[in-house]
Amino acid sequence: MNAIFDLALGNLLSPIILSFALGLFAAMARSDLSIPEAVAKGMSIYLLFAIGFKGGAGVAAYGADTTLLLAIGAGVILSFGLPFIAFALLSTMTALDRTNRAAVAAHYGSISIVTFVAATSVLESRGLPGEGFMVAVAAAMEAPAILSALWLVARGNGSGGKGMEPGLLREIMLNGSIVLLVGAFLIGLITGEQGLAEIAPFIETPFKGVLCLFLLDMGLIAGRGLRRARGVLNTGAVAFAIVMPLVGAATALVMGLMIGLSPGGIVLLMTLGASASYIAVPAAMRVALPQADPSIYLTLSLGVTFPFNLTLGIPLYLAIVQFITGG
Amino acid sequence: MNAIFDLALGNLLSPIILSFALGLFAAMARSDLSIPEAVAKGMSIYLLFAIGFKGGAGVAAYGADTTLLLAIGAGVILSFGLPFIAFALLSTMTALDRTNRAAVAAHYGSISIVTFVAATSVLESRGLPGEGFMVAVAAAMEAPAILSALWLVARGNGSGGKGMEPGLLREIMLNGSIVLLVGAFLIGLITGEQGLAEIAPFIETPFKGVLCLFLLDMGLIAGRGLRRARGVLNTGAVAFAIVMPLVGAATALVMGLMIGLSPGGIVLLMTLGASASYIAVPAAMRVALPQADPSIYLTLSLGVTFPFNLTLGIPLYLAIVQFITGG
Amino acid sequence: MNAIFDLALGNLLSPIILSFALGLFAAMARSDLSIPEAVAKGMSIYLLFAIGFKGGAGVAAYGADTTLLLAIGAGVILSFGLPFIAFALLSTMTALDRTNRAAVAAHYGSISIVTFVAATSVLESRGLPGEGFMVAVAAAMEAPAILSALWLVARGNGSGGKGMEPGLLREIMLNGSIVLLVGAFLIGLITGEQGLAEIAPFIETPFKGVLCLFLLDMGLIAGRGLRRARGVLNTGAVAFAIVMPLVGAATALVMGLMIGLSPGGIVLLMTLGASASYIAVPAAMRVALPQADPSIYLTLSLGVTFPFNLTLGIPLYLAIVQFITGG
Amino acid sequence: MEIHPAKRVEIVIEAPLERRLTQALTEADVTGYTILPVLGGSGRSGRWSREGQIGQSGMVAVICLIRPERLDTLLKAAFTVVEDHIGVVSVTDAGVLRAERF
Amino acid sequence: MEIHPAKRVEIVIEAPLERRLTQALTEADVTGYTILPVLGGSGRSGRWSREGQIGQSGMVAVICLIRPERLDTLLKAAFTVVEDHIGVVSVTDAGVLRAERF
Amino acid sequence: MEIHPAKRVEIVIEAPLERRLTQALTEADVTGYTILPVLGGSGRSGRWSREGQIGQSGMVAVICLIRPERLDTLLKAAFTVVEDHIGVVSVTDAGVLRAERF
Ligand SMILES: Nc1ncnc2c1ncn2[C@@H]1O[C@H](COP(=O)(O)O)[C@@H](O)[C@H]1O
Ligand SMILES: Nc1ncnc2c1ncn2[C@@H]1O[C@H](COP(=O)(O)O)[C@@H](O)[C@H]1O
Ligand SMILES: Nc1ncnc2c1ncn2[C@@H]1O[C@H](COP(=O)(O)O)[C@@H](O)[C@H]1O
Ligand code: NA
Ligand code: NA
Ligand code: NA
Repeated sequence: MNAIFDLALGNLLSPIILSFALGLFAAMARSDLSIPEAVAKGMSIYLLFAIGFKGGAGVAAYGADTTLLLAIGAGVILSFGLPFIAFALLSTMTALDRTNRAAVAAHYGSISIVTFVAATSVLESRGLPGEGFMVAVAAAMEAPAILSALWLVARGNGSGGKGMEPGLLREIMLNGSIVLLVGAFLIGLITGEQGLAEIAPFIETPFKGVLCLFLLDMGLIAGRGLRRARGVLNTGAVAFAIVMPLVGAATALVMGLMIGLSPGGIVLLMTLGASASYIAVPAAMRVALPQADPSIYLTLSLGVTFPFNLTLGIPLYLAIVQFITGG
Repeated sequence: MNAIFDLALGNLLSPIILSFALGLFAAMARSDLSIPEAVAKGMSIYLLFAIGFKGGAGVAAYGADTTLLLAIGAGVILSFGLPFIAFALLSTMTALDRTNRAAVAAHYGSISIVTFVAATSVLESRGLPGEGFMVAVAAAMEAPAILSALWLVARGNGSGGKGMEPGLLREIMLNGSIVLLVGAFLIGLITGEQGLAEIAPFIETPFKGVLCLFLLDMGLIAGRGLRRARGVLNTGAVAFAIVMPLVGAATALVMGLMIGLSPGGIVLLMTLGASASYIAVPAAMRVALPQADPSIYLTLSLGVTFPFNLTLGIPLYLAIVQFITGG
Repeated sequence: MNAIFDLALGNLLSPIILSFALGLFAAMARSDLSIPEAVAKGMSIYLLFAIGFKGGAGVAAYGADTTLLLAIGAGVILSFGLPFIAFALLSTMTALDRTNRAAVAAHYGSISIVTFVAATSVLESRGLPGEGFMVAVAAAMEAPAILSALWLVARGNGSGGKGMEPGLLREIMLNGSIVLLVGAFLIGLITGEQGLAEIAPFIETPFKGVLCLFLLDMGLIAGRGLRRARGVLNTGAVAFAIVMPLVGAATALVMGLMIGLSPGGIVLLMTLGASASYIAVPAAMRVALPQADPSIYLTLSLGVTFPFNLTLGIPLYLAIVQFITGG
Repeated sequence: MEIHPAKRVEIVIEAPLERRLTQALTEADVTGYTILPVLGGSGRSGRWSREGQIGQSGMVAVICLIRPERLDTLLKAAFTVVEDHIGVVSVTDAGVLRAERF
Repeated sequence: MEIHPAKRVEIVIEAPLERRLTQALTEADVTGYTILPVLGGSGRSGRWSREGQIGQSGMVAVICLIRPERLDTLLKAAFTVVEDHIGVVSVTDAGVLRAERF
Repeated sequence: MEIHPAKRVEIVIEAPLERRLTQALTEADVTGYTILPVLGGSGRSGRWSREGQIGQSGMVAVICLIRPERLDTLLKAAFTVVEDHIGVVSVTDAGVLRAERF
């Protein structure tokens, strides 16, 4: 227990988390500090490219076995399944209508790549890196949750969504961040260690620093969202946004143990299960479920669950895995 | 004297100053070379974050004593006081009306963080680094000058400004660059050397290069301003923009010696005293003193004083301090 | 022959080319992946600055002789002359009207700096760097082709262009990328090795990685262009876009041998001759030859010739030079 | 200079729907439009700013100049897309300089 | 499709005043507006371009669609902010598609 | 509040011609205009988007508020630049709040 606490504290006092906190504070205090949209998008492209490439180069270096396929399968199952758990929890914990419940559920089935990146970064500094292919698992988990959510709405006599609009599925699968992540993974896989050596000074050296500035921006956005959401969210919804990541992480833990991932890999799968989307899914929801209120799902995902995972969640998942695997 | 000249020449021929000169030339020649606003803002966020973080980590490493408080006090006094000197000088040297004099005075009480960064960079390559906490002094000097200027206008039977609009003070204090600078300083202070080690490849390695591109942009902006200001500015005003930094530096020199700063620290305080704002203060002036003409205060600050400090000022301040302290 | 093939394959499987292919794929598949305009422009500024500076520092380190002047002369002649060859080829291979032929010809006389950068990068990893001053040659080749094209149109009794509008020549010569490239070259020349040492961590270390992301964007743009151009372009035009670079490279080969460039330098001159502009010239054409159809010249230059040079052209030029010079 | 009567339609719509809107316009044979970026705004669904967004969210403004007799076609096409979503559609009387252009 | 009469007010104002303007509008119960970025311009106080600016300077365009009878309230609210500053306010007759929206 | 009659001219033009257009306007003594960025569009010469562009291509929208009696001067000046190029020019009746401003 103490170990968890120490780990959490060490994590909290890293430049990465403090940058997020700075952004949160600045937004709450209504400072005009802001990072231009183009720069933030540029940083996210950098992070996706770097993380994908490193994952692919990792697989090229250490090889992949059936665990790779099993892990991707597990990820897809989680992404399809977690929305149902989330939907059920929301039904008991909140008074949200069906459409909003489904929309929120989609976010929690999908993943937050920045949370994943932060977990990778923590694992590396603890000398416990996960499998390189976990990046592919992350990519595979982005989309399925959206289908579950649409099905959940459609089942409720279509009162909310118009079902699966033609072209939407293709749009979701070809979402920029999925294409970039998978593409960079493949480039890393093909060019291997030699390719990594060529561009390592770009994708490894400044990585943590860029992550700091990116999280500063995430803090600003989350803070602005929270400021606006005051009063909109009740205790039930906020409690859900803390309980659900724990449920997701627990489910992922079981699956990770079953398919025989490394300790680091299990922590990453838990992080994926616990994290909630705030890029791909919100955009898809605006098209597919326009009646759902963005201020609800964005605030829960970005304003509550994201900081929770970043500060308490990841250290907790790591401590649990270390406890179980005796690491 | 020769030493000053050599130093100035060495400084002039650094990539940093030459990049500024390139920008100046390109703008004067009406080239369409331009750096996107978002990229320029991204670079300034990087520079503020890096300089703040390094300052904080510096204080964490070497500790802070009462000099820290004295230095901040000295900075605040300078920022409050210099506008009065500037106002008086402007009254004798130019025919500007009261509002414009006050607006210009506010700029010269406040500081230019890029000039400060350039001075840091020069000091480092001379092996004469200033105290890490000078970053905090810089942050503390941004705002007070604005209050002095508003008071100067209000005293003149309110002919110009509407006094202190509610919310303006808060806005000035929570100005993005102040929040980022102070926030990064605190993050550096908290995470200390370990934090610095983590992100040094991001905030130290490419620093000078980013500064080059940033100064290229500053050169472009200054050049465009100068091109537009031809004819607007008379000799008196231009002379003020060269005399005032010398007065500010001299005042800062006395205070720096009194409070016992290191030679590097004194040079930095002189640079702060000598430099004039072109980010925080202009924005505040548009709100508080809309009748003041931006083309006057921006051209003086960015078009004359900024290049003067960069090329001649900093080497001069350094040489004076070396002469006095026998360094 | 096998050697060429191996080299081409090695080149194809580099992260740089694969990033381009990823962009091409994403655009073809209509993914919403996109790099913000400001970030792309920021990267191109970085690349121009870095390549110019390195070229200048290279000349400062190894000196320049008459070959420098001869090479610039050769470049200017190529840029003036190639449009005439291109115009003649287009007359026989396509049914384009005079204005469009002239506009396309201007692109092939001018150069693509990114292709040049990619060639530099390949040469460096083969241990065959070209002369530093080749950057200056590249800059000198940007503009002359435009004049040839305008003359070609004017000769056809002015049916298309309005001749040389006053101010246009100045605008072309002071084009942002030329000013930046030449300016950075001069800064590198003046500050020499010491300047390079100061900012090398910025302009050398991350260079290849930035090039990857930049080519990703180029792939996206080329792919979008190709998607839109389906049907617009016929076989003749596409064939031209592959034949012309070979003709340009062959002409440049002869000139490079005549003036005694190093093997690396010859490859670079061939690359310059083979490459087609897609930044400076299109903008000039919109002003000078507005009747010419951008979708024709952009698609040929960016959609066909650019990828051809990147994937097959450069390895081919290198292999030929190695064969001839027995390298 | 001769000015031809026209209607100027301004549609403020969520960015993820931009492609759908321009597609609907094209299908209704409205092939002239201009898309402007939007920094922020406020409406029935509250206030937002582009800086508070990640990804493709935010809004855009689509401007169409169209012959008066074709206005209804355009509005119907736009409406199918805008219907369930936040945003506004406004119409102004205008004139256009080069009639062959629209 | 039914079109409801409205006024379209376009206010070009300095960016540092944006927050004050939208606050004044909100206080006057004008809660519908859209903010567009401005690249540059020219007026009595000369020419400027966003590229020649640092920080939060530059201008924005705020567009309000409003019921005709509320126009005066809006203009008065806007005027208190714009008064001392550079910028322009223009008004056009317009129509709006979904009246419940404003 | 008093509103002075004006014309609102909106010119969508290629970015490389922006400088030429504002110069022509200035020469015709039209010194009030605002330039907005354009993300994309479609017209007779097909569809384009700023994201599919490199360099200074793309378009901008120039907005001029002008006294009605000066409209023709403005249109003539604009036309000399726009003539051979893609783009549209539209005119709307408008009112302006501060007449001394234009
Ligand atoms: N009356 C209005 N005038 C101008 N823009 C509006 C108005 N109402 C709504 N908008 C714009 O449309 C967006 C969505 O509006 P709404 O659907 O009312 O939430 C807002 O964020 C504004 O950008
Ligand atoms: N007549 C006008 N038409 C369009 N925009 C204008 C006009 N006059 C001024 N502006 C805009 O308002 C800004 C400030 O104008 P001014 O207060 O006249 O200096 C200018 O930079 C333009 O962006
Ligand atoms: N009818 C129209 N309504 C609005 N914008 C238009 C219209 N026609 C053309 N445009 C704009 O002007 C640009 C060039 O049009 P065009 O000259 O017809 O190719 C297009 O890309 C649009 O941005
Ligand atoms: Na999840
Ligand atoms: Na000062
Ligand atoms: Na060429």
